[in-house]
Formats: sequence, structure tokens, C-alpha cells
Amino acid sequence: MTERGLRSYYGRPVLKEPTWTWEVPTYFFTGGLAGASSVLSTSARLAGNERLARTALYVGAAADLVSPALLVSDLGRPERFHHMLRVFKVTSPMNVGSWVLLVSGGASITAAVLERAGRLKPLEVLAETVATLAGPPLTTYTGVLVADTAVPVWHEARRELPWIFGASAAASAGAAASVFLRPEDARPARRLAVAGVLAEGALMQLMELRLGTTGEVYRQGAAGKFSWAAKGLATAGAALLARRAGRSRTALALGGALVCAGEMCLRWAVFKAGAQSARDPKYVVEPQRERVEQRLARSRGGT
Amino acid sequence: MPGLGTSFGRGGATTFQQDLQDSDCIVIMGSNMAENHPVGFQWVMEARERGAKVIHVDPRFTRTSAMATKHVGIRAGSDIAFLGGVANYILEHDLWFREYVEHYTNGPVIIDDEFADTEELDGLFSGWDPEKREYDVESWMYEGMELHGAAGQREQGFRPTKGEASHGGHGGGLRHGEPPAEDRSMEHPRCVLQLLKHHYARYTPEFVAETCGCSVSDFVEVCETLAANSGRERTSAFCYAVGWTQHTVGVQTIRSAAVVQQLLGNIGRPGGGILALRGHASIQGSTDIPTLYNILPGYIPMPHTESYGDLERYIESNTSPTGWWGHFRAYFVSLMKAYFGENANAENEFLFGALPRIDDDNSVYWTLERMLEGRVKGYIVAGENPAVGHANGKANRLGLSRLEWLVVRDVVEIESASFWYDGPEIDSGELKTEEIATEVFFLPASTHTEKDGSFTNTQRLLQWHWQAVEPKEDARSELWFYFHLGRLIKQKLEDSDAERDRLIKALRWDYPTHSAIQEPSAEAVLQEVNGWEIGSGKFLSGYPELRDDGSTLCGCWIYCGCFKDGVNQTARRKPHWEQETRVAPEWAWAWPANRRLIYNRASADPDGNPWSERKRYVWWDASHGEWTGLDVPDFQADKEPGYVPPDDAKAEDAIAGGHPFIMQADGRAWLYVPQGLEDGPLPTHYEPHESPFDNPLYSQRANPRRQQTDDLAEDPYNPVADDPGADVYPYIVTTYRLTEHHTAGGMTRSVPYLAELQPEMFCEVHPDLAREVGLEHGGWATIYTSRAAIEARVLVTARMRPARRKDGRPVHQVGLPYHWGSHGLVTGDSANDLAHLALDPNVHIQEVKAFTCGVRPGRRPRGGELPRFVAELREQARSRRVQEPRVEPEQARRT
Amino acid sequence: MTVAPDGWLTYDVARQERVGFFTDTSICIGCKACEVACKEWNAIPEDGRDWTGYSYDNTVQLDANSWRHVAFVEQEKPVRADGDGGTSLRWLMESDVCKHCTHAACLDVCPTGALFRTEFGTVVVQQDVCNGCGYCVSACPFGVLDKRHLAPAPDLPAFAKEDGRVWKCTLCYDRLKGGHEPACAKACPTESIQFGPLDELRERADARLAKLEAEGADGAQLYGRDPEDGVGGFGAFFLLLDDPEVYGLPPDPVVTTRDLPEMWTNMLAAAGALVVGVAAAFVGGRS
Amino acid sequence: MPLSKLLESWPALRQLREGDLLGLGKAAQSPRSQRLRPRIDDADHVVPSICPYCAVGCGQLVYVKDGDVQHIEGDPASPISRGRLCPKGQASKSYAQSPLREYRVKYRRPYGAEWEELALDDAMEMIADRIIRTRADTWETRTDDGKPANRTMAIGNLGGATLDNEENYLIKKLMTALGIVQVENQARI
Repeated sequence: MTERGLRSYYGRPVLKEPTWTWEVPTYFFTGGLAGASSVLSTSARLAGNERLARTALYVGAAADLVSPALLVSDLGRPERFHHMLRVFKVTSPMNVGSWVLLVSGGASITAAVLERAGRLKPLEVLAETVATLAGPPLTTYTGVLVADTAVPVWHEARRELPWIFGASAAASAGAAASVFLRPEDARPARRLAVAGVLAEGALMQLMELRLGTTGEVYRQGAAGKFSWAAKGLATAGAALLARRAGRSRTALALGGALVCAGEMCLRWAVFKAGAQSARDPKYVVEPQRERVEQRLARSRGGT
Repeated sequence: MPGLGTSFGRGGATTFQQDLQDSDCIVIMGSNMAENHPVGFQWVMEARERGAKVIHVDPRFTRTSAMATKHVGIRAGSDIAFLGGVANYILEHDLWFREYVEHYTNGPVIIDDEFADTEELDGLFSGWDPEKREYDVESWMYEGMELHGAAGQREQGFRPTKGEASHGGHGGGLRHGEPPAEDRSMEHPRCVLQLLKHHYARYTPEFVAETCGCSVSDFVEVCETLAANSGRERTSAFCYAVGWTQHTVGVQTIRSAAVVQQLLGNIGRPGGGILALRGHASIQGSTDIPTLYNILPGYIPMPHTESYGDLERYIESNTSPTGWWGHFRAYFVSLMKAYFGENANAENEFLFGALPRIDDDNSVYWTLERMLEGRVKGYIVAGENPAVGHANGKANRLGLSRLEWLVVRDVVEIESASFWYDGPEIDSGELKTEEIATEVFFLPASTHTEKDGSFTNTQRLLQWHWQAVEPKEDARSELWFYFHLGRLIKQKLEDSDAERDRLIKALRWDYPTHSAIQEPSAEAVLQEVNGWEIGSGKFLSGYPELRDDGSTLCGCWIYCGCFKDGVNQTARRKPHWEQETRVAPEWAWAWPANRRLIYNRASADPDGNPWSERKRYVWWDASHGEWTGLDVPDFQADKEPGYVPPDDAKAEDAIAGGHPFIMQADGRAWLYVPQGLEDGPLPTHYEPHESPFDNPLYSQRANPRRQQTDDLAEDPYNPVADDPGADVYPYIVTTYRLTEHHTAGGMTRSVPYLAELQPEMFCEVHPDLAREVGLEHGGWATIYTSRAAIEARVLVTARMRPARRKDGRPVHQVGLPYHWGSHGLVTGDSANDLAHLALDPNVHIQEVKAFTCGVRPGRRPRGGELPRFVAELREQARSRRVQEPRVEPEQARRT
Repeated sequence: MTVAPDGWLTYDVARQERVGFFTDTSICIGCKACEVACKEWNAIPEDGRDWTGYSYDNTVQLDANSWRHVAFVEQEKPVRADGDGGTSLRWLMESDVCKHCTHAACLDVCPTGALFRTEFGTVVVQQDVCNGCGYCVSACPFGVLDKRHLAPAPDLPAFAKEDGRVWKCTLCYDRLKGGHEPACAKACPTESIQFGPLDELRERADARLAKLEAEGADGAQLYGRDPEDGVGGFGAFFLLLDDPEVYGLPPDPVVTTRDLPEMWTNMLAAAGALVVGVAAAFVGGRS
Repeated sequence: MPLSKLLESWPALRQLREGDLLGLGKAAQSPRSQRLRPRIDDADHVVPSICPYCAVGCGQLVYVKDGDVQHIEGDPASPISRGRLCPKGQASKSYAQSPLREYRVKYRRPYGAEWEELALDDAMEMIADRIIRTRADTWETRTDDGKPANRTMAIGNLGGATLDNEENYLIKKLMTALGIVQVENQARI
């Protein structure tokens, strides 16, 4: 009954764990994939790599198709999904994201359909342009989505997360495209994937470093497992893409698949880390208590 | 309670809850007010915020202690030692209110020289008869005053009245209300004050600390705080509840508070008094208009088999020549008129001869014993749950199983109705459904929202509640049930000429009914309770209007006035903000005569002036020649302070203008009770019936007069003190209620929102006890006595402090809420199953606040293993005891 | 009026005085009348019949089915300074509730507008709008908001059913509209829960703290009274007798959206970088 | 609803129209929230009452709608309770409407294993008959030593502390007239 160690209420969490289920981390992946693929597709078109352009376009459209489905199925009241568009709130990353997803998804799917039909070229171009503009924010807003919470390991990583998610999206876009391409058309996609993996790896390190104690959740429990898997798979995939995939179609496909799997694990690592840091009161209380003590010290110093 | 009744003249709380806000010090003892009366507790908090001291003396650190400015932990069952210590400290250090004691109490009265104190007789008072195990109280009388009615009447069957029936006022033979022998200087060795000093001389702070297990400094602080907050300028109040009453010395515990409050001059004054906190909506009402065996409405004694068939003798032996009980005949005759109308008249002695007679004890546990013997055939239970709420639940359930027929009326199916298929004895195999002959009728009852009626709350206040909705289907009020039951029986016996049916045929039983279900009019019943003049039909406005010639009718004389002017006074609800004083006299109606703070004449000095400006309440207004103040004066309005009764004065006229306690024959509060109590004129420390301790004062260990069920197989006792075998039951157990539940749980374990707040039976134990027996916080414990074993979840907490022996060895105390049973949304074992049936001799109340038990880790045995487990331990203890049995002085010594 | 709660000014004429709770734990007797009053008025489902052993607390936390929660903390510390001595025990009781923050993260992040600021300055979840996205649950720095998942209780009552929406204290929005005070405040036997205009409550709280400090109570502190704190002050604030974390409350809560502008810029930069990165993938010779 | 109306009521547009650009306040308010009123405001009538639990005697107001208790809360007018209630008093509506509440007579015959149904009127008849029979069988005109008794010691009545004064009055009056002296209640307990 007497207090000992960390002061908390019977060791109970201060925060509620995120209520989100498997659909959400999966969407982080597909959303990122969709956004980055639009950019990749357009860039390829400009660079005259039609095969890559078309592949990326289709991949992006496919991802844009599943993303909303995932989000709707995560809702407690799915029949009310359209309430997301009831208002426009810049203070709500999820609301902004819904609008972005609507635009980018609508555009990329239109573009894909017209591409297949080979009709209304001007409209397709317009659609692609819109998708390309909406794509990048779609890949990075999810970083803000999680950072804009009370979950310590998310909010404290608000500076890194959009970048990590962006890099991860780039990697997955490149990797996903690679899976469907012949080596001679895949070079930019491979480069993108490899660069993405390298960037995200570095960023993850930086994040964990800056998180300090809180960062330890990335080395514990489910989050720990996922982030190891993420590193392993992505690195292996990237290595394949960099070394072998120039010649071997198989290596190309395999490398692409491994990177994608890695990126998916990365999203899950971040997702799980959030739940773990919300569950343990110490990640909430200790940093805040420190702030309070510092403030008190300052005010005492001041007087 | 006779504790208050014998001390002051009325059994009700002397004050009202709101008045606590004006206290300078509030001692809460024998009560967990914050938990069991949370809304009433707001007035304690008001006082605290105004700087009053709030002292909680209790074995446990409760939600009340958490709010108190001071908590003193004591051993359960040591309250009289503590309060006796306070009395001694006050007397020793001359902290008592001399003027108040001299004029308003019987402190100066000189006592018969036959009287011998426990100090002389090693724990017994004079008059002890070991065969009968009772006292002959003759030697306790005031000097020069033979026991009232003694003149040649004893052999003719006169008996002094007792328990709720004793009005304290029966010291007869007082000429004009003054005791024959007094010493105003209070120096005479046999005057009450000196006897008191002598009686409590050994209750030193060190003795208290040792006996109660508190520190000397804590105890002294309490005494000093009390004294510093009493006197002319300041007042202190006491609040108690069943933590005091539920002992074999329950009545005497309340008496000791009465002694302290008299010495400090805190009775009848604002911010003072003794507030009895009752636990049920109308528990005060159910003693005023009793559903008790020994009294009729208004504390009129039931005729006793010893009092023969003669009305005159009955009247005489219950009439006090002086004080308001001088009008006993008028109260009784008016009641008989209310019961039997014109069928009761002077010619037939108002049917007195036909009234049923009682024995000394026909109380609920006495009935239980006969039930177990199969001598009770039929039982009607309405709004009570003996299977869980009464001591020794198993005995109660076995008793029910031996009835021919049983009627249970309640809102939900309670354990007393379901015992025959889901009681613990079914699981243990001690009872088999197919072998239980009892025919059971369960009748659904109505709730307060479905019927009109009045409750009498803890401060004697009658408050009316209106019917809001119709009861559904078969649900009916008790009013409906008993009215129509009576109607049916009268119908069926219409043509009977059997002598036994004389009364029921003579019964006035014609109440108007309304609505489709023919609900009788509660208001019509209340009108009968108030009474009217038979000739004119005019409603009476107060008991002074009652007459003894049969020309008035009144169902309960102390409630006379509740329907004054034909208006339901109990239904008044004038908002408090529209009333001039915090006394709020226009909210409902209080007995007697709408007085909220009784004996309030004592709030003025003998000359009728307020003791102090700060504490003015009721005073003498010489200019208008009347008593006036914030409340209805509890005194004849025009009797001036200097009034001296003429020698031939009778009844209230025999009470002098300086004596505020108008129900008493001598108008005084009684520090010393010469008559009306079974177990002594002064409270004395006795150990609980079951206790690990010997009496530090006397070889007489426990209350000699306590009632015991010696040869009742269903109620074996644990060995006590240092007797061999006592170590099988080494701990003290105390039972109690939680805010979230109500008594046996029928009204709360059936309510989802309450069930979830306290979902499981648990026990509270100190970390040391947990270590000692290997209990795990959150795990299970088995608690056992020679009666039963129950299981409970373990709550380890420092709030449960151990008592200490002389040598410092701890004696642990186990806390058990008693709300659970086998039926309801949440179920669990019943703490009352552990309790025994040794009772207080005055009111036959059980001792569930302090007895002994053993504790083991883990869940209790199941099925047939359970009774075997209990029996083995019992045998283990007994076999050790038989070698050297202990002979209690109460069995041997005559005094 | 110090800081205006976000969204409140939009009511202009329809705007009412900002009201809230001051919960003074120094006079809380732990009776739980607030919990029951809240459930009775708002017809909240049962929250489970589990015995916890957390002193007398079997409610455990604020959640979708408990909008008031009385915390019980047993300490071996000196009692109230003015009545110190004999016992070293202290039993803290605190009735917790939604804080109705001046800057409310739940309100900011809600994507549907189900959460909104009322004309009384309080924060309410509109049950006809909420689609159970759960964003507010992660955003609340106090863990107040919670999604209701309910399997029907085996032995009644029937009002339990899978719900999926988020629920919390509404400060009895409907009662306020009818001019009644919230159910919990009305029931509280000792006025430990006080309802009223926030400014008034703050003055009362300051006076109360001063009194306690004069009596020598150490550790007594106002929690959420300060409009300068991380959430702009609470609409429902507290007087605590020990540090917030002892009661399961965050010692220095900050509204997460305070950093949102920074996060948005950061996110756009990252988006830009992505474009550059992709473009770069097409530059340079063959390998 | 015509498209124009739909658009009009679309909060996203109201954000602009009503100057609630962030959509945190008025614009986000749903029609239901706008119309919201406390349910007790449309109670058919309000009945003053007293709490049925302990003896503090708190004032209650019972709100009635369509013949049912709609809500119960404290009566501010009471000088004792000033409108406040403890958890039990606050739950007294749930008590009156308890899921375990019984509305039908239940009968268990001797040695029976089950409850059986029984009409209320029959139950009353049967109970009256049993009282009359038991009373006749066990009547004591005098005690063993010849003193007047006028009673039966084979029937008892328990309960009263939770009942109304008027109910207790009828119980004591009827039982006394029947010669049943073993009348007791919780006041002992």
C-alpha cells in the first residue's frame, strides 16, 4: 500500500492504448505505396520510361483502391465512413488525410482506367497530374497522423516520422514496381528502392537516438521483433536489387518483394511501439515529471 | 434505545443532524458516519470547515477517519473502557460543568446504602443472583425511596419494566418530584457523583491505553479536546451507530456516552447532544410504532404474564406519579380505543384482560431457538433478511427449514426465500431440498415510489413520501398485505365464538381504500395514529389533550400532533431557504411536539437565561412569561424557571422549573440509573462474550447478565482469553457495512450500478497478519469460528491495526463487511454466519462488532468438507478446554 | 475570462458563460455518489463486476462506461496537518472526470466533427456523428476517451450491446441546456464536486488552497487551474493533496496539436524531398 | 432532402458561412445536439419522496413519465440533505426497476423442488387459513402455571425497520389482536 519506485496509480496506464486494429498499419503501407507510385509513374513518363510509368500507375491505383477499404473496416461504425468528409479540419491529420486520399485515389484510379482503355488522353494527363500532386502528402501525412497523438513514442518522434514514412513509401514504390518489370526497365525503380531503404534506416537510427529512454520500446516486444524484421528484410532486398537485379529477373522480383515486406514490417514496428509506450505509465510520467521539476528549479533559481 | 431512554427519558436521538454544524467538537465513535450516512456527514464537514475538531475513535481507519481531524484506533469491544476513562479524566481534572451537573442531573442524589459497586464486588453490582443470572435491583434505588410499587405488590407479580419499555421515569415515591436525599455540594460519599468518581477511579489514561490499545497521549488529547470544547461557551456532540449497540454491553456503552455528555453539560444544547445514527429508513419509527414484542406504540409496555388480568395494577405499575408518564392511563386507554373502538370501554377494562401477554424475552433470537426446536410453525418475514442479516446465519436458515409455513415479502427474491434450494447448507449437504417441509410463499412487495407513507428518520423526524406510480402485477405494499390479511381473517372468524377470537373480532379495521387494487389509505392510518376526540371527531393537536376516560382515540401518543388541524404535518416540505432558522420547523414533523432538539430547556441556565450568547437556543422570556427560542421549547411553555411544585403535585406539575428532563420522574438526566436496566446502574468495562483478553479490572470477565444460548447445538462458543483452545480462534473479528451496499444486500446486490462498485466479499487485514498466516493481497482467505467458516478476497491494508496485549504482543483484528449472500447479481459468503447468539440483556441485540475467529489462506472447503472442517477445529479447541474448565463468577457468586 | 476555449467564440450570441467543475479532493469522502449519479442520468452500461484490490476502487479508470471515477490511494503519511498525530495513515480519494480542456486534443483531431465545443465551453462527443475512428482516444493526454465494446452481460441488464463509438463525460450537456447542474455535482454529499462558472470556481479554488496551506497541508496543489499550462487550463480542474501521478494523472499534460504547425511544415518538406528523391532516381548514367 | 438543403446543412460549408473555419464549434454541432433537452423537462409529474435506504432521510424528487419512474434525484428543498444523495439513494430508481425485481407470487409446496405459480388472491386465502389453523392448534389461554397468556407462540412476524410507520402500525395492531406476540424487526439487529 505504501508508494515505492515509480509513482503511479497501482501501475495502471495513464493513457489509453490506440484502438486501431491491423488495417491501420497496413494502410500506412498501401497509402504510402500509392502516393509514391503516382510520383514514380509521372517521373518515369517524363523520363520516357513508359513500362515503368504504366506499372507504377497500376500499382498506385491498386494501392489507392484498397486503402479506403482498410480505413473503413477499422471504424467502429463503418456505415458512417462518409462522416470523414462532414467537415474540413486542418487540425485533424486524419480529416486532411481523408480528403487527400479522396483526391489522390480518385485521380490515380481514373488515370489507370483511362490508361487501360487508351482513351481521353488529355483527361488522363490531368488525372495523373492531380495524383502526382496529391501523392507526396499522402505518403508523409501518416507520419503526422501518428505523431499528432499523446502517445509518447509517436509524438516525441514527430520530426522524424514523416521523413521515415516518406522514405519507406519511396522504397516500397520502387520495390513494388521492380517486382513487375524487366531489369532493363527497372533501374530507376531499383535505385529508388535502395535509396529509400538506406535513408529510412538512417532516419530510424536518428529517431531512436533522439527518443532516448522512450526509444527502448523499439527494442522490446512486438515492436522490437517487427523492427528487426524490417531491417533484415529491407536490407536483404536492397542488397539483391543493388547487386544482382541488374541482370536477373528473379533477383529483381525477389528483391522487390523483400523490400516491400520490410516496409510493411516497419509500419507495424511503429504501430506496435505506440501501443507499448502508451501501456507503460513510466513513458508518460517520467518525462513530464522531469519538465515539472526543471520548471520548479528555474522558478526557484529565478527568485 | 434504553441507553438514551433511561438517561434522559426518551429513546430517540437528542438532537438533529443539521445541528452538528454548530458543534465545536464532534466525537464519532461506534459509527462509520462518512460511509454509512454520507449525506448526513455533510454537517460534520461543515463543522470541520468552520474549525471544529472531528474525532473518530474506531478499530478501523475508515473513510470517516480519513475526514477526521483526529483518528484514535482502539480494540473492538473496548469502548466502555475508553469512555469510562474520559469520565474519570474529566472528574479527576475537575473539567466537568458543575452548575449543569448540580441542577440538571442526578449527580447530587444520594443512593441507598445497600448499594455495592463493581469495585467492591469484583465486577458484579449488589443484588446478583447466580441461579437466575439476574440482578435484584432494589439496592440500586435512591436513598429513602423504595422500588416503585414495592408496597406489598411484588409477590402479586409486580415487575419493573425493562428494555425499550423502561421509561427511566419509574422511580416512584418521589414527593413533588424531588429525590428524598440530595447533597448539592456533591461531597456525600454516597451521592451519585462520588459513586461515579469511585467507580471510574481505576480508568486511568494508562489503563485505557493498555485496554484499548491506543497511546496515552492520543487518549489524553481526546479528553482535553472534549473538555476544551464544552461548557458555557462551547459544545461537543457524540455520534454513534451499531458499532456501539451490537455488543453484549451495547446499552451500557451508550450509557457511558450519556455520562460523559452530562458531566460536560452537552445535552439539550445546540451543537451538543448524542446523535444516534440509525441504519434503516424507519428504524426509529419501528420502535416508536413498534414491530417489537415487548412494547405497544409509544413505548407502552406489553402486558406481561406476571401482571395478571387487572388493568388497575398494570396502569399503576407503569404510571409514574411525577413527570409526563403520570398520564400513562390516558395514553393506554386512547390506544385501546384506537385498536378496538367502542368495543373497548371502562366496563370491560378496555379489553385489557384479553390482550396477549409476553414473557421476559420473546425477542427474535428467542424465537429462533424455538424455531430450531420446531415449536414455531408459521413465520411472516416482511422486508428483512434473517438468512444473511442476522447473527449465526446458519442457525437462522436451519430455523426457517423447520417451519411449517413461511411468508416472505420483499422486492427481490432474498436468501430467506431461497434458502431451501441455494442456501449454503444445500451445498454442504446439511439440508436437502426434498427433505425440507417448509411451505414457502414469496409475495412481491412495493418500493417507496409505489406507496404513500411516512418514515421516521434518525432524528425523530416523520417525513411523508407520496406514491409516484402504481405497483405492477402482484407487487403490493405491506399496508395492502396486512390490511387485506386482517380483513380476510376477520371475515373467516366472523361467526366464531371462541374466546381466543374475541380481540380480532373486536378490532377496528375499517380503512378506506383506493385504486384498482384497493390500496388502503395510508393517510387514514396516520390520522388514527394522531388520534381524535371521539365525540367531535376533532383531530388532537398533542398528547396533553389525551384523556383517560375513553373519550379520545390515539394510535401512538408520542406521535400525537402529526395530523394537527387535520393537516398531514409530516408532508410539509417548505424549502429550508424559505424558513427563518436552520431548525427548519416547517419541514415535516418531529416527535415529540415537533421539537427538533429535545431537553432544550437545558440550553438555558437554571434561571432561564442562555448559558452564553454563542450557544443561545431556548430561553425564558420574562416579559411575556413564556419559554421561547429557535425551537419548540421542550418544557411547559409558561412554567417559570423558579417554579417549585407543591407537595401534592402530580405528573408534569411535579417537575420543578429548573429540571429540563420532563419525562423523568425527577426531571433530571441520570448519571446513575437506579431502575430500568438489567446489567447495572453504571457502565462498567466487560470484555466481549468472545475475546482473547481477560478483564483487566475484575475476575468477572464479560457482562454477567448477557444472554447466552448455553445448550444450543447450533450456537457453540469459542474458548476465550487464555483458556486452552482459545488459540484456535486467536483473532478479533468485527463486521460492518460499506457505502456501496445496504445491510444484507437485498436492496443493493440487486442493483447493477451498486453491485459493480463492491462486487465481492472481502476481508481487511493488516500486513503483519497477512505475513503471519500467509495471506496474499488479492488472494483468498478462509475465516472460521466454532459456528462456521467463510471465504473472502484478501485486502491487505495498514488501515486495519492490531490491538496489543500488556506484553506488547499484537492481537490482530479482521474486518468483514456483511453484505453478501447466496442470491443476487453479486454473491458471496455471509460474515454473519460466523457470529454467535450471545446478546445484550436489555435489548437482546447480538454481538457482531467484536468476537473471535481464526484465519487461514486459501478458499474454504466445499460441500460436505465444510462442516467437517468447522467441526474438527471446534473439537480441537473443546478437547483442550475440558481439561481445565473455567468457572465464571457470574455462575458462582451471589452478591 | 483568460484564454477562450477553442471553438467557443464561434457561438457569438448563442454563447453561454463557460462552466466547469472544481473537484476538491480534500473533502471527498469517496462515497462514489458521483459515479452512480452519472450512470443513472446518462444511462451508462455496467462496467464489469471485477474486484480489484485497489483499496476500495473497483471502477479502476475513466472509460467508455465510467465517466466519473473515484481513485483511492492509501498512504502511510501524516494526516491533515491540523489533526496530526496518532496515526501515520492517509487515505486519498479523488473523483476523476474528463478535463474539458481549453485546448482539447480530442476535439482538434476528431475527423468528423463528432467532438465539438459547446456553447458552454465544454467538449462533447456527438453520438449521432461519431464513427468510431478512435483518433481522439490516442490524442487525449489523460486517457479519458474510450471506445465502447460491449458484449451483453450474461445476467442482465439488457442495455449492453456492441457499440463501437467513443464515449466520455458530456458535463451533462442536456442538463445544462435545461438549466440543471450536472448529475455528479448535484449528488455530491460534501460538495467535493463543485459546478459553476469557471472564473468563479478558480477564485474559490485559490481561496481553498490558501486555507489549506495556512493549515500547513503540504503537497496540496491545484491541478489544471492554470490557463498557462500545456492544455490552456482545464474546464474541470482539481485540488489534489499529492502529485498528480499518484492519482494516475499526467503531471504535465500538453495538447499534442500544439506542435501541429511544425508537424505540417515538416511533413510538406518530407513530401518535397520525396519528389526530389524520385526524380533523382532517373538522373545519371547506367551502371 | 433537396441537394441545396443538403449542401446548406453540410458542416463543411457552414464552417465558412458561420465563421467557424476550424470546424471546432458551432458548425460541427449536429441538429440533434441543437435540439437536445434534459428528459426530466418533459416528465408528466414530479413526486416528492424520501430515500428508502438509511435513516438520514434525504429528500428525493421522483420524475414520472408514462406511468413509470423516469428518474430520481435529490430534493434541494430538504434542510437535511439539500438535494444531495449517496450512491444508494442515487441508485434508487435502478432499485425500483432492478432486473431481479419480482412481480409475481411464487409458491413452494412442502418438500417441493421448484417454485410454482400462484394467484395473489389464492395466496392471501391460504396464508389467512394457515394463520387461523396454527393459531387454533397452538392457542395458550393461560401459561403452564395458570397465568393469563391469550396468545400463540407458534407464529412470528419479522420486519419493519424498512417499512412505513403506517405499515408498522397495522402489523402491530393486527398481530396483537391475533395474540401473536413474537413481532420483531431490524431495530434489534
